[in-house]
Amino acid sequence: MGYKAFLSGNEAVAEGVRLSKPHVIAAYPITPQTVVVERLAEMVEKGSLKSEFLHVESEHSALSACMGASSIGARTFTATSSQGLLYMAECLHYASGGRFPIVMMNANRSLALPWSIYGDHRDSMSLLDSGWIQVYAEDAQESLDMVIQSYAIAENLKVLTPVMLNLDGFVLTHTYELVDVPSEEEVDKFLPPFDTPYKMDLENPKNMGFSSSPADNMEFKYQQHKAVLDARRVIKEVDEAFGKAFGRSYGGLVDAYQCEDADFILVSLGSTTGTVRTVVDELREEGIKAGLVKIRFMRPFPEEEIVQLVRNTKAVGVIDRDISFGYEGTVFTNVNSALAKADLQLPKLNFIAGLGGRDISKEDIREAFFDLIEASEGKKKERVKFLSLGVEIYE
Amino acid sequence: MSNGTATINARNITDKEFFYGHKACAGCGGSLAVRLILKVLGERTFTVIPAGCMSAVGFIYPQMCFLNNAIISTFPGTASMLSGIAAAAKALGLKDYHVVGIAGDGGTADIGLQALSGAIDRRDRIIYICYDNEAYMNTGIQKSGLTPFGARTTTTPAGDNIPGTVTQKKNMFEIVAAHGIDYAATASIGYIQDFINKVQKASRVEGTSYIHVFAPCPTGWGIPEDSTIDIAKEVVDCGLWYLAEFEQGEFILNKNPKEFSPVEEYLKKQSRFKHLSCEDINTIISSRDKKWEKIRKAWKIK
Amino acid sequence: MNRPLLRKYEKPKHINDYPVGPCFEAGYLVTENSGWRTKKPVVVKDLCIGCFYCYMCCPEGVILRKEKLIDIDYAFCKGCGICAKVCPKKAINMEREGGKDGI
Amino acid sequence: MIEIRWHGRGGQGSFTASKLLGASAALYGGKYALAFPSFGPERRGAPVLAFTKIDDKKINDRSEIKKCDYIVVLDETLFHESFFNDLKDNGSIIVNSADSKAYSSYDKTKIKTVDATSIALEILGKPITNTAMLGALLAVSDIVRLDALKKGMESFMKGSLLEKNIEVVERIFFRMKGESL
Repeated sequence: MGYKAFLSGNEAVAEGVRLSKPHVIAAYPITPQTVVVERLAEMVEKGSLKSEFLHVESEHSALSACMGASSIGARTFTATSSQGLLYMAECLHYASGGRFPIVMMNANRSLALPWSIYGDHRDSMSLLDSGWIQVYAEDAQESLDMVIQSYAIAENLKVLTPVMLNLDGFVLTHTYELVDVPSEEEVDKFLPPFDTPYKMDLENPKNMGFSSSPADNMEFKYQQHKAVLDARRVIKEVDEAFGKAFGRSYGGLVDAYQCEDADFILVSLGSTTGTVRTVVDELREEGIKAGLVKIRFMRPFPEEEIVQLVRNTKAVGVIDRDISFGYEGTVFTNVNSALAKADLQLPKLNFIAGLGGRDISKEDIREAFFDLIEASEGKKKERVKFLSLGVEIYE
Repeated sequence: MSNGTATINARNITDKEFFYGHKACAGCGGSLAVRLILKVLGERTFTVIPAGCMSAVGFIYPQMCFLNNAIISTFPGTASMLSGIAAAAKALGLKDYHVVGIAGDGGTADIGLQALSGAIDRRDRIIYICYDNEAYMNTGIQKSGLTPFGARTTTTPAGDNIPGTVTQKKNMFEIVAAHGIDYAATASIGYIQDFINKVQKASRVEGTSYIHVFAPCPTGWGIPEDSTIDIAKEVVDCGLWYLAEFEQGEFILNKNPKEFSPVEEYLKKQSRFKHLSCEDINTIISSRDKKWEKIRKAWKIK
Repeated sequence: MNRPLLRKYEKPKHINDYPVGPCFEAGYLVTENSGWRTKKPVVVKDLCIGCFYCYMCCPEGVILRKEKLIDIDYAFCKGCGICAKVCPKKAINMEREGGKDGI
Repeated sequence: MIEIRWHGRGGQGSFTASKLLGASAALYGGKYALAFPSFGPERRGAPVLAFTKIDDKKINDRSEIKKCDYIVVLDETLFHESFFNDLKDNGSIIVNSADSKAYSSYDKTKIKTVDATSIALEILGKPITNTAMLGALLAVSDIVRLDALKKGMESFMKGSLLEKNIEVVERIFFRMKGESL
């Protein structure tokens, strides 16, 4: 039987990994991911997790080792954050192109310079195009559950694409909360052992990771694109099956809260979503029809789902813990593109918040909703607004 | 992971070829090294080759030139990918196999050094072989950390101001040995029996092993394509390369020439050294002599 | 089978005919290397003592051990001439393709 | 929602206290809880903060605590008058101090002192005051029942360490309950 535990996001991920039984774990420590690898090392030491644990000398090597292990059919896990994620950038593209179904936890953390160990999404967003499936968890329970789901998604033979599970640094990785930890038997039943014909095999040798000339290369890239598109259906199926097995499901690519009749919708991802939920409740009590769209997967991007959810609202806002300097937040770019393709004409505002670990308060979220209300009334608002800047910025 | 106990030689080595139909330049020393390594290790071998000449000539879809399992790694990731395969093979309970990486001088001494150091530190059960052709050949003959003093490359052009490469070759063998590695050796494709003996020995090591094999590149060195073996022998005979091993914390010299063949003759055969002055050649000779003085004093001589 | 056979390759017509990711059958050869050659090695059978040194030195692996003698897989020989150069008995001649003598 | 802020120095166990409280409330008190440290590098001796949020329903709001129900000060040197501004209307501060007179000028309904260090030294032999202050918080707040806290402690400690810390908690809890009775 499963049990209840009071765990941090990092520890919940470690429990999810233990239950998923990877053959090989290779990781390099970096704040705020470290607790995950510490817990996994403890589990291996105790024998509750029978994995080969590789103490690699860099993040590049961590992912490279996972690719090696995956290439002979092993289930693998790694975890990183921020500078480490960027250090393995080459391997990220390599792993998706190699179709290695690796699962990696990324503790979302700001990028230098200036140095910061605190949370934002600039690390994962800057690697949105690395070909990985990207999922963002809201709380510790979802973090644990999504480790297990991520293996089921990544290893599906229609997908065979690595999955990056993102947890907001500190706000999620270091916060303790109540978590249902499923039993090994339950997880074994849900997640069968990894089995693939596309591996190096002593009885059936393969050449892998090869070159291809311009005459074929684009076809391989098309396959990769199709696999991530196909993942949309697999993600929903896995989530439904998970719901049946464990009594918890998350809605697939997106989750919606109070959107049915909402006049004003904020789109957010990760742990910020919890704060938005709270504000939506408060505003509803005040008579304002607020709603929330939680993007769970940035790749594949839930464009149809978002269009459906916001179709009848008066204004849409997107909260980004990221900024593409000189333009706008990356989530906003994606949402805006989806709405434009669907010819949805409505005010769309981008709120940049929480960069470098700046707290995203309920007041910030209220401010965003009130900007949406004003925009829907025809008032001109900044299209890209930095929330809670501590200084004047007007010239 | 057995190879039997008998020494492998020209008569009893397997008929099977594991690196066939590749598109390396005619007379390529690196491709001969790969071919011989795989003939010694056999079909139950996982081979990792980083981006570089051997991967560029061996795996161009749909022409797959490795008959055993083989994969291209990232340029810096030869050793780390090997570690991953070795760990997975253990976790999956595979039996009787080898895990070998074959990387060039740049892939080993420059961009891949960090991963190699990590693998040796972990004592991962892998064989790492550096085929040294003394420059980045796949990209068109640029200087690497193993390009010797004096050599002209496309990034160390020789002219009135600079005599080609001004740095000394990194001492990979001793860098690796300094890790306390289980087994390391130097070799040359000019001394084939010695080389395959060492590969065979490496295959029986319980931890990490490293072999640094000198493998000339006719294209990059400006030598006729039929003289690869001769030049690889001559470099040992003139003392600019040596055949040695590192085992149980001890350096062992395998071949101690009574007399060296003339260094000038070795250099003059290669267009990459054509420009060297007498002074440059004297610099090379005196650093050779210094090295050998040290070797003969400190190493066990077999 | 000691060496892979040359196969006829047909370019895939449907995306599903491509391998899934860069993962393909080992030892799959679709082109020869014979065209790389200007000269080819020819063995003088009377001189060959079957020491197999040329066999060991060939970067292509195209020399075949036959009882005491050798044979050459000309489909994949690039004509580098290493075999001729290293032969202790000078039992291999490099001959111009098309029948003319070598230098 | 009950929101608690813990002040201590690195090594004194303020985060452990916030976690023990959260775990006891969530696992044995039928409530929901979040417990988190002041985010950042851990440095022994440096001032640190920890937070506990407790509620009857799932807590979604992960933003920082602005107004507290309780501020627990493990190390007296960290107390600052400005803490009163961080309290909710009915909120209060609990300070570890052997000198209650030093705080007599403040509103008595808003601040309590307790000599946790003496009790910790007597029972644990070390000036680690986190469990003592936890006992004090329980005595003034009734956030979780004493037996729930004891169960919570069992999941984090073992053997004589557990026994001694339970003794610390009970000693201070009953002493303070006695005072207020």
